[in-house]
Amino acid sequence: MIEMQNVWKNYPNGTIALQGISVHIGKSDFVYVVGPSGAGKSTFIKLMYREENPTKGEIFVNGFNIGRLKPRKVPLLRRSLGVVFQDFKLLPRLTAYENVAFALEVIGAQRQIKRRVREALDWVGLVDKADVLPEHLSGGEQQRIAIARALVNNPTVIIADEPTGNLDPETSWGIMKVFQRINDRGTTVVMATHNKDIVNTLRKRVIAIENGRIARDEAKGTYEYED
Amino acid sequence: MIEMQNVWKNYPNGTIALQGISVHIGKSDFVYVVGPSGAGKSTFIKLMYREENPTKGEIFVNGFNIGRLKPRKVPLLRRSLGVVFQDFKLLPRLTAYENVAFALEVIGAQRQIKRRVREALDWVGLVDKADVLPEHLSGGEQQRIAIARALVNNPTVIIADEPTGNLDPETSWGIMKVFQRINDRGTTVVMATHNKDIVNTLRKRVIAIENGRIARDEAKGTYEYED
Amino acid sequence: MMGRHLREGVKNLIRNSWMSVASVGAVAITLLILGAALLIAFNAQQMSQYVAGQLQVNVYLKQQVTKAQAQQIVGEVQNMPGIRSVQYVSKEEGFKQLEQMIGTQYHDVLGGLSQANTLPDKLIVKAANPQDTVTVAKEIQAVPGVDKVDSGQQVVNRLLAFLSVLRNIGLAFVLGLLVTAMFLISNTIKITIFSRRREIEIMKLVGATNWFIRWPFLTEAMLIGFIGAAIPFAILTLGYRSLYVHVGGVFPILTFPLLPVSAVAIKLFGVMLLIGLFVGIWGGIMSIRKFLRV
Amino acid sequence: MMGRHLREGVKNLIRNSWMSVASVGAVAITLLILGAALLIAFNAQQMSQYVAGQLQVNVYLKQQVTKAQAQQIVGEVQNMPGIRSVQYVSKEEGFKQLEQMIGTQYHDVLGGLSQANTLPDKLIVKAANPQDTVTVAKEIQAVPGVDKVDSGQQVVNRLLAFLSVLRNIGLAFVLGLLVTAMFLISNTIKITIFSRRREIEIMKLVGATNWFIRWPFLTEAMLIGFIGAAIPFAILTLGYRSLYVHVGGVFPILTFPLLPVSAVAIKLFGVMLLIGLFVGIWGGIMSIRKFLRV
Ligand SMILES: Nc1ncnc2c1ncn2[C@@H]1O[C@H](COP(=O)(O)OP(=O)(O)OP(=O)(O)O)[C@@H](O)[C@H]1O
Ligand SMILES: Nc1ncnc2c1ncn2[C@@H]1O[C@H](COP(=O)(O)OP(=O)(O)OP(=O)(O)O)[C@@H](O)[C@H]1O
Ligand SMILES: [Mg+2]
Ligand SMILES: [Mg+2]
Repeated sequence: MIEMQNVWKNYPNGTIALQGISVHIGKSDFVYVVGPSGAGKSTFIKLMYREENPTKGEIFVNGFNIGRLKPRKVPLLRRSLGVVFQDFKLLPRLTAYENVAFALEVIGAQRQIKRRVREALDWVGLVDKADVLPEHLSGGEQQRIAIARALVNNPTVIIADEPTGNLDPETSWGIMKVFQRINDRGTTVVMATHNKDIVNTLRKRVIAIENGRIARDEAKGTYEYED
Repeated sequence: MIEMQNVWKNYPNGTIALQGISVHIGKSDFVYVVGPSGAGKSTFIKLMYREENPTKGEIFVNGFNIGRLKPRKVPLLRRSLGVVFQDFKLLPRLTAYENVAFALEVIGAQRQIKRRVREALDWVGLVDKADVLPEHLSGGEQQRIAIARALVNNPTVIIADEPTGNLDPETSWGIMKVFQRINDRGTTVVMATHNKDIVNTLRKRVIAIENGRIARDEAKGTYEYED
Repeated sequence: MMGRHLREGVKNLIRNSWMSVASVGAVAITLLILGAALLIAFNAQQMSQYVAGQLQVNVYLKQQVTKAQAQQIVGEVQNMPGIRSVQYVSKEEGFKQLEQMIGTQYHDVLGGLSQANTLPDKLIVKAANPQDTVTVAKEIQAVPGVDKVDSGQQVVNRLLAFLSVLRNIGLAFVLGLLVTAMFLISNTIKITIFSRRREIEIMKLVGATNWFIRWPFLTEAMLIGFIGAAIPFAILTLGYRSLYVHVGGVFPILTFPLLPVSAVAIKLFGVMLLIGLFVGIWGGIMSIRKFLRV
Repeated sequence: MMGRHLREGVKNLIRNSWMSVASVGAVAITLLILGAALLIAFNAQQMSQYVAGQLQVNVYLKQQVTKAQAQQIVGEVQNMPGIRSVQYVSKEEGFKQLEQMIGTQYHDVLGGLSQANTLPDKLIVKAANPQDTVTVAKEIQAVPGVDKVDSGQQVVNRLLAFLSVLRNIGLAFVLGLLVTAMFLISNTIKITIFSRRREIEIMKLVGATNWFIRWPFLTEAMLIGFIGAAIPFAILTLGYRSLYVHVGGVFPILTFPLLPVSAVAIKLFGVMLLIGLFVGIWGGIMSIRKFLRV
């Protein structure tokens, strides 16, 4: 599914965000990416859907060679993924419903859009906020719409960047149950998180990134960052 | 310091976010505001710095009568507060340093701007990111710049909306230490949060909001939302 | 799929109402000025044709030619190719016309001249095509009984030169306005799209293809262009119609005929719609391009 | 404090380079067209003054007046108030001028007229103020030895009417352009500010006063207006100067003098700067207002 070989990322302003990352994430794996603020988790994730291009190294995602991907093919890569962005990235002029439906319209889906969007909104508990614009939603509600959008078109890989950062523990566990269910159906889940409770309770593989390097990669790992 | 009497907030789209909130927060109190996603925490906080106007009820903050405040006086209210917004609200065209300095320039401070901004950046551990634009910072780094901006002009009240949502536990505790220190100097701290660890460890007054009502108000309270 | 894009375009236009009004306003007022200039230019061109149509050849007959012979010559000239009209002016009529032409300033001077002064008989000949005036004059010279032929070559040339200078200034101005209009419209579209670059980036990140993103923007740009062209077109056509009716189809002072409304309206509509629509779309495509590289 | 606002304005202009170029471009090209129209209008006004300055009164002296008496009358008229110049034209000169004036078309007709035909002596008088031409003519009528006075009242009136129609069309067009320029510039500033409404809201939420927010925007708008006025001013002045030098200061065909560069440049600069700067600022103030209500 996802394969990285000695990947480096230098940003134009000189920051070296990743320094030689090699990792293999198989089909229907469930992976937590943890690490301190500014360690490189988001960069690691952005490379997977080609928001950023690697400076060095090879990346394969769902059979696409990220470094050599033609611009025309990028939408195909992204449609095979479901991405929850750290800053949500909702379209401000579209309602909650329309934002979720957008991910289906993009792939040319015509039938059952209504049913599938309702279903996704139901997973995140926001059916009654369907017709509200993002700026009129609370922070956690916006985050849940972003999650619904990532799930709606049954992608083979879910990539989520701190999907519970703005959610209370109860709601967070609701979301984790959805992720678990989808993972059980064979979907790969990659999730950057700071939530020690979740990582230590719902035990999965943990990749710890520190200073742009993989510091730890454990199956059924723990958060391991104590105060 | 902060006084609310039977405050209601109906948003124009019909959502009733607050239904009769009465609360008193005294000088140098430290208050956690907790509650599920969409409960009304941010609305409660937005009323304090008059981003939103109450539909009904009286609010007094630092001696300002929020409901009757003349538009000309609003900047004076806001300058007496330090606010950390849930969505950061950094100025995109200004560097980290300039964003923090802006809060000082606004109050007409001329002297020692450099020293004070450096100091605030030091509290949040981002001195070396001073000259970076917000879009080139990680999520957690942006959040810490927002915190530094709220602290820099020594306000009498700090209002923070989920200030640790994008931070790892270690960094979060660093921020909490800064809040504690400032609170010890007599600054009032009001902080909406989902972080059960912090609330249950650093015991303070807890106001729980559910469905727009105060469900619980305890000195040295706990988070009390178990999964 | 086209249905979705059209729907989205209209929706954006409405939800984004403040910006839409500003854009439509900019396009409309630009095209209003351009349209007004075009109206004047069309009429000026028509005027120059009208004036050129007034060009004539004066044919002076020999003194010994009788009235009967003169009539014969008229017939002969009339049958030559490329002639539109021949008008016979006798000695006596000629004197009256001279008096009039000399006008007020020197009028009394002619008072001393007797009508007995022998003016020759004259034919006023117009060529079917004003440009052929000089050629026609040469051919008539060969007709027997003709003394002198005056095609007013100097006057013709001076007049045509003057008209061409006028036309060039007008053309330069209209072209300048045209370029301005195109620049301003594509600029407005550019700024509109610039203010929505984040949305474009988000769509790209969610897996939209470039054309999926472009179409709603282009329908929107097209609508802006269309409305922005329709408004000034309506204003100008109605304004011109009421002017036309008011002055009775003839421009006062200069007393030359105005172009009828229908003739002007079609050209105007074509030019304005073309600019409004296609510059809008072109500007849209060019400026979206920058933000699609995500 | 002003220092900070100026610094911030310049900084914004530079960091926001894409939008700045678009705004300056829109202002510049709008003012370029307006400026070109103004240049033509200034010269047209100058032309109409020049033509009006050609107005003259023809004074015909009685037949019996001798050359010596004529000189006396010239002196007398010259001493009257409101007279700019008096020119004496003898019978002989008068005949030559008549020949010339009648021109090519009727030239040969005059061939039969002998110079012996008694034309009167003539004075050509110009009023200091062209509008006074008719009044002056009446006063001269009273001078002994004067036979007839022809102020060409009809010609004067027709000419003045024609010029006023031309002036009105030109004025309407320039005014239209002016309004357009003002609308487009304030619209551009509006859109620029609209695309930064979130920033304004954030500043407001952090405790900035309205003026603290406005000033950097206004300096920026002022700079956009200034640069957007300076560019077309430079282009027009240089272009006009080279035209002026090229044609030797006289408009060809019409042979009337062009306004010197220096006289035009100041007016042009004034109008363009005024519009660029103040419309920019005004548009800025009006459109910021919407977003300050936070
Ligand atoms: N501007 C707005 N217009 C209309 N409704 C709003 C607006 N802002 C918030 N709401 C609604 O008001 C309710 C309370 O929102 P609020 O932002 O106060 O929640 P919150 O407690 O901060 O939630 P979270 O933990 O998710 O940030 C929610 O149902 C939300 O959808
Ligand atoms: N676009 C960018 N340009 C330059 N530097 C960047 C950019 N994005 C991130 N960085 C820098 O790269 C480093 C890693 O950033 P990244 O966003 O990957 O961190 P993160 O692990 O996601 O942190 P957080 O938990 O705070 O979100 C940080 O030092 C950050 O400042
Ligand atoms: Mg991150
Ligand atoms: Mg909130």
